[in-house]
Amino acid sequence: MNPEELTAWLRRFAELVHEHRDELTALDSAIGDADHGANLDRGMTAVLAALQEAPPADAAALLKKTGATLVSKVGGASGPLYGTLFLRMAGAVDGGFAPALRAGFDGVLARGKAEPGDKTMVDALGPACDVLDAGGSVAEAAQAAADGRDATVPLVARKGRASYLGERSAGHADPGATSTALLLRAAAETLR
Amino acid sequence: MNPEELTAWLRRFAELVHEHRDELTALDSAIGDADHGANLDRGMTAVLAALQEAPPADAAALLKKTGATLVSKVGGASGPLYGTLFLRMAGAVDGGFAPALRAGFDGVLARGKAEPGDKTMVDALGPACDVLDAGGSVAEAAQAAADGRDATVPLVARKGRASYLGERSAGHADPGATSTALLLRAAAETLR
Amino acid sequence: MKKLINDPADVVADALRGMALAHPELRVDHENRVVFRGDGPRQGKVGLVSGGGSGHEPMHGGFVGRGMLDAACAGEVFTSPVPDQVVAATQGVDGGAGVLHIVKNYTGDVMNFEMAAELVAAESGTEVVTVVVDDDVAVTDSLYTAGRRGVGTTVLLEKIVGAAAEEGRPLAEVADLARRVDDAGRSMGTALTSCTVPAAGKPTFDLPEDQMEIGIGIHGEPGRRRVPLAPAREVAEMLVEPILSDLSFTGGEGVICFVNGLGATPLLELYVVYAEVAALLDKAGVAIARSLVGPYMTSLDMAGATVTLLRADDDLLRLWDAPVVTPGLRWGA
Amino acid sequence: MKKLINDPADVVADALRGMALAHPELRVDHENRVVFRGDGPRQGKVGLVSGGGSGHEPMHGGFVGRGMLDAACAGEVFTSPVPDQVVAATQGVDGGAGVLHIVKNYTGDVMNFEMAAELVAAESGTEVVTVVVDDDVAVTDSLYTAGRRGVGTTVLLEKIVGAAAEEGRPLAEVADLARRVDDAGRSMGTALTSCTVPAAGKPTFDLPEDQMEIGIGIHGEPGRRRVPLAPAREVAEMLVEPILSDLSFTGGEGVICFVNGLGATPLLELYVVYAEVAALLDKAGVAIARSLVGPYMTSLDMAGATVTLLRADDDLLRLWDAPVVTPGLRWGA
Ligand SMILES: Nc1ncnc2c1ncn2[C@@H]1O[C@H](COP(=O)(O)OP(=O)(O)O)[C@@H](O)[C@H]1O
Ligand SMILES: Nc1ncnc2c1ncn2[C@@H]1O[C@H](COP(=O)(O)OP(=O)(O)O)[C@@H](O)[C@H]1O
Ligand SMILES: [Mg+2]
Ligand SMILES: [Mg+2]
Ligand SMILES: [Mg+2]
Ligand SMILES: [Mg+2]
Repeated sequence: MNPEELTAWLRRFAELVHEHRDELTALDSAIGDADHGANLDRGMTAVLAALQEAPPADAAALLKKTGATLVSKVGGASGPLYGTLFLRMAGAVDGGFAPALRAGFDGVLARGKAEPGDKTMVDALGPACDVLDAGGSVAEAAQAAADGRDATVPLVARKGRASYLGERSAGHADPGATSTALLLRAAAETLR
Repeated sequence: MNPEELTAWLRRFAELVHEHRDELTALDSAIGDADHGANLDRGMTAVLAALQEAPPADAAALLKKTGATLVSKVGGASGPLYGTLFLRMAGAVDGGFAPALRAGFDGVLARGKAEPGDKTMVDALGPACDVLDAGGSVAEAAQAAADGRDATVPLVARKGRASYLGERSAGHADPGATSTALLLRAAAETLR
Repeated sequence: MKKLINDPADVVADALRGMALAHPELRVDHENRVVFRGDGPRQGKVGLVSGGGSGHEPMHGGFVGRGMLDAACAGEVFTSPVPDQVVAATQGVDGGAGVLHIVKNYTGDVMNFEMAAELVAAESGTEVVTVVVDDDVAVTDSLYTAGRRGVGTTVLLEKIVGAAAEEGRPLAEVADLARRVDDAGRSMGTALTSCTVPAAGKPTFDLPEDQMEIGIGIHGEPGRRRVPLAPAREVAEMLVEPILSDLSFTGGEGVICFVNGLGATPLLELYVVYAEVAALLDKAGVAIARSLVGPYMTSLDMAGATVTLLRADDDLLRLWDAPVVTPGLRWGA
Repeated sequence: MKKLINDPADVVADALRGMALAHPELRVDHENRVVFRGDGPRQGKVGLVSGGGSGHEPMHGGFVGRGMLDAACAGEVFTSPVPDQVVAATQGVDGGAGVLHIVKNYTGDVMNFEMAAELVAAESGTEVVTVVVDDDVAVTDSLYTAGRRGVGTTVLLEKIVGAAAEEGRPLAEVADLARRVDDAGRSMGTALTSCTVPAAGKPTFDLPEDQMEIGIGIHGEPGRRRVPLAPAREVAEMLVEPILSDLSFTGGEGVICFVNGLGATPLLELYVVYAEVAALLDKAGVAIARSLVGPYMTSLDMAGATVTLLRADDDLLRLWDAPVVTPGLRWGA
């Protein structure tokens, strides 16, 4: 993968996050603490600024910078998780998008210790990785992520702050799964 | 005057205050601190209890007990003012209602140092005293008090906490003038 | 009305019970609703008595203790205490050196304390001097009004004068000092919301989502004017400017700068306001010698803040720094 | 949204400026948003670092000072600080005796502090031990959740462990003590209103005029259940009962009883609640050894309160009574 297409992906993701900022915050208001939209918007704004300021030479450096920026600008649960996702992708990007995303996903699992069905971003990221590993297209992976997000609606959260709500967390999409679906949608729109 | 008719007057006043408690509080909310209804209701409830517990033998003792009870149960501006009104009435009740009320009024003026037109209870009490002194009936005095209350509406307050509002105090009846109009109305309904 | 209370009629009694239980070093006379120092009366020390309507906590009961008040009378919510309470407080703190009444300038407070002083004079030999605090520049001070309200300066005055009384200074000197502090202090406040008097059950006034009141007092009254909601930077200006133009604060030892929360405004916001106030004072050449930021004089659940500036000299600063041990203000011991 | 702030994006930076100006005895690293003791790092003393999202003031920055924290990291509102901040704080308090991280149990806080500890371990020889506070009985503690939230016990723990560190106790002992305090503390909270995150601009949830939430945390989240508004007496029961049935508090030296305001609840109401809590504890045979009543751990402008009980022994009480000199908690000096 070349830095240009990754930059296009990140740009598009930043755009989508900004557009959906209020929606992400509203979802996080329902079952969390109302900051997910602000968190990711702040993080991706910082990422674009960092990439602009000193454009990394290769894909790995670019992903590393993205991950590091998110870790140091976002905070909360999504900072370390999205940060780890990109940092781990950097180490596997030579193999292409699918293995990179899988490596990132493994990082998210290791960092957050969530399991599928816990009503987290894992529920959007996991299905997307599975589609890509099975040879599916990025567009199909994005659809899987969107379906994964939708599937979080009825779930009772078992990780993150939504878990404090117990049964009351059911009936709302998970904010992190929703932003992850945007991440994959941005990929489908920018990567081949 | 005999204690029975004074008791009937105070009972009726207590009733009217209780009925108009929310209205007095609403008036005090507009230009004061929203406690005039509660203050007088608490005070007159205590007065009735005190009179019930140990019915005073004569009119002077009854008025004194009423004033003392108001002083020690109401607080705020209305406690000392209504208290003084009744305490001073006690000293002049031998001459009848008119001179007693005038003496009470003088006490209010001495205690509060308000002048007519300052938008206080003085503006209801003064006209009532004038009517009685001129030989008018208690009913006529009550009407004068009510008119005095109405006349406070356009005034800009110069005494009490309504004065802090400056021009904004205009357009509302004064709570103390309103309760004083009730005091005279109770008199009209119970005294000959 | 959303409040963590029982019957609205019992709120003062209930809160005093809680206060007594939480602060065993105080002695609470529940019948008279007076909070006393547990170790008083102190022989030879001027007794300091204050009080007022409830709903301003920690003022005044929370300022009872070593180096501050000897007793505080708790009236009904927003209703000044009755004379009986003040008499009980005065007698209870009398250590033979006289008693100072610290009264905020509200008609009710002034009259009730006045009647109490008359009763004390008639009944006992206790010498009582009264000092009235009137520092709110929102109120035009003229012959045709009840005069300025007593607000934030009261807190600073009770601390400073409390330290002087603790030193054993005589009544006349303590009273002079109190007047000097009152003369040197000015305040101005703003409200973002009204507050709800428990017995009234609903907010004293309505304030639309995009409006604020400037020049409010501490009893939920509307202020002098209503303005569109503004950033803290501009709000600070609306509060500081009238204070600075009322009294010169430049030169000398600087000021004690007090940014006070009115009950429902969190400390996070008070620090934001403090930063803006400090910037304005810096620009005006006024040095901040000491500061106090927090909800020390509240107005029930009103959202908003008041700013108080007190022109300080070395004597006042030394008294400000002296130890104080009360539930609401504590340092040096 | 009615707040005394400037741009919502600047609220944390603005408040830190105000804090630095109001408390010259602290040193604020504005770039990293870390509040340090002005007299640190202290050689040979274990450094105590805490932090979390902003919006809980005075926690944590207001608890920095002698006898409590050495540094506090201020995250965005309700967003845990980033690892860089924690690294800067850790390095800044390192006096050669190691550093204790006091972390409230939220996924974000735990992960960010964890990453910081990894970075510190990789970069320097500073020994870091982490203690996670999880005391909220509203959250079912099981293998299938993120575990209990860290709430009110955090304040008590920072005070007690701060005193132990001040005494020069070694890191392992200080960390053990912290775990012991966490084990002995339990909390439960209620909200009468939601709160408004500045960047979100509107209340996190709607709560009808006649309803309240039981089992809330300190981030404006709804609680475990919604119930009709109840008198303080019944609310106290809903808070105290789950605490008492989770851990035995009878016998021994009694408890430290902490009634905390969530930001928009005035002290008057907190004392009413305290009176009810004390009555319930008395009935349950639980002695109150010490108490703390006030807004020490807030949730922006949320109206409500939390109750924390900490089972105390002589050692803990001695450490509780030891001097503490911070903007938020101060006594003995
Ligand atoms: N342990 C976890 N593993 C994976 N994802 C998680 C975990 N905990 C939380 N998340 C994700 O983080 C999202 C919340 O992010 P954000 O609101 O930015 O942080 P915070 O919860 O700290 O406020 C959740 O919606 C969820 O998808
Ligand atoms: N100086 C005064 N002289 C006469 N009446 C006064 C004076 N000050 C206030 N009042 C009366 O008292 C009324 C307010 O009483 P109340 O609300 O019970 O006390 P407070 O103003 O202390 O809250 C006013 O409406 C006014 O009529
Ligand atoms: Mg969140
Ligand atoms: Mg009133
Ligand atoms: Mg009043
Ligand atoms: Mg958060």
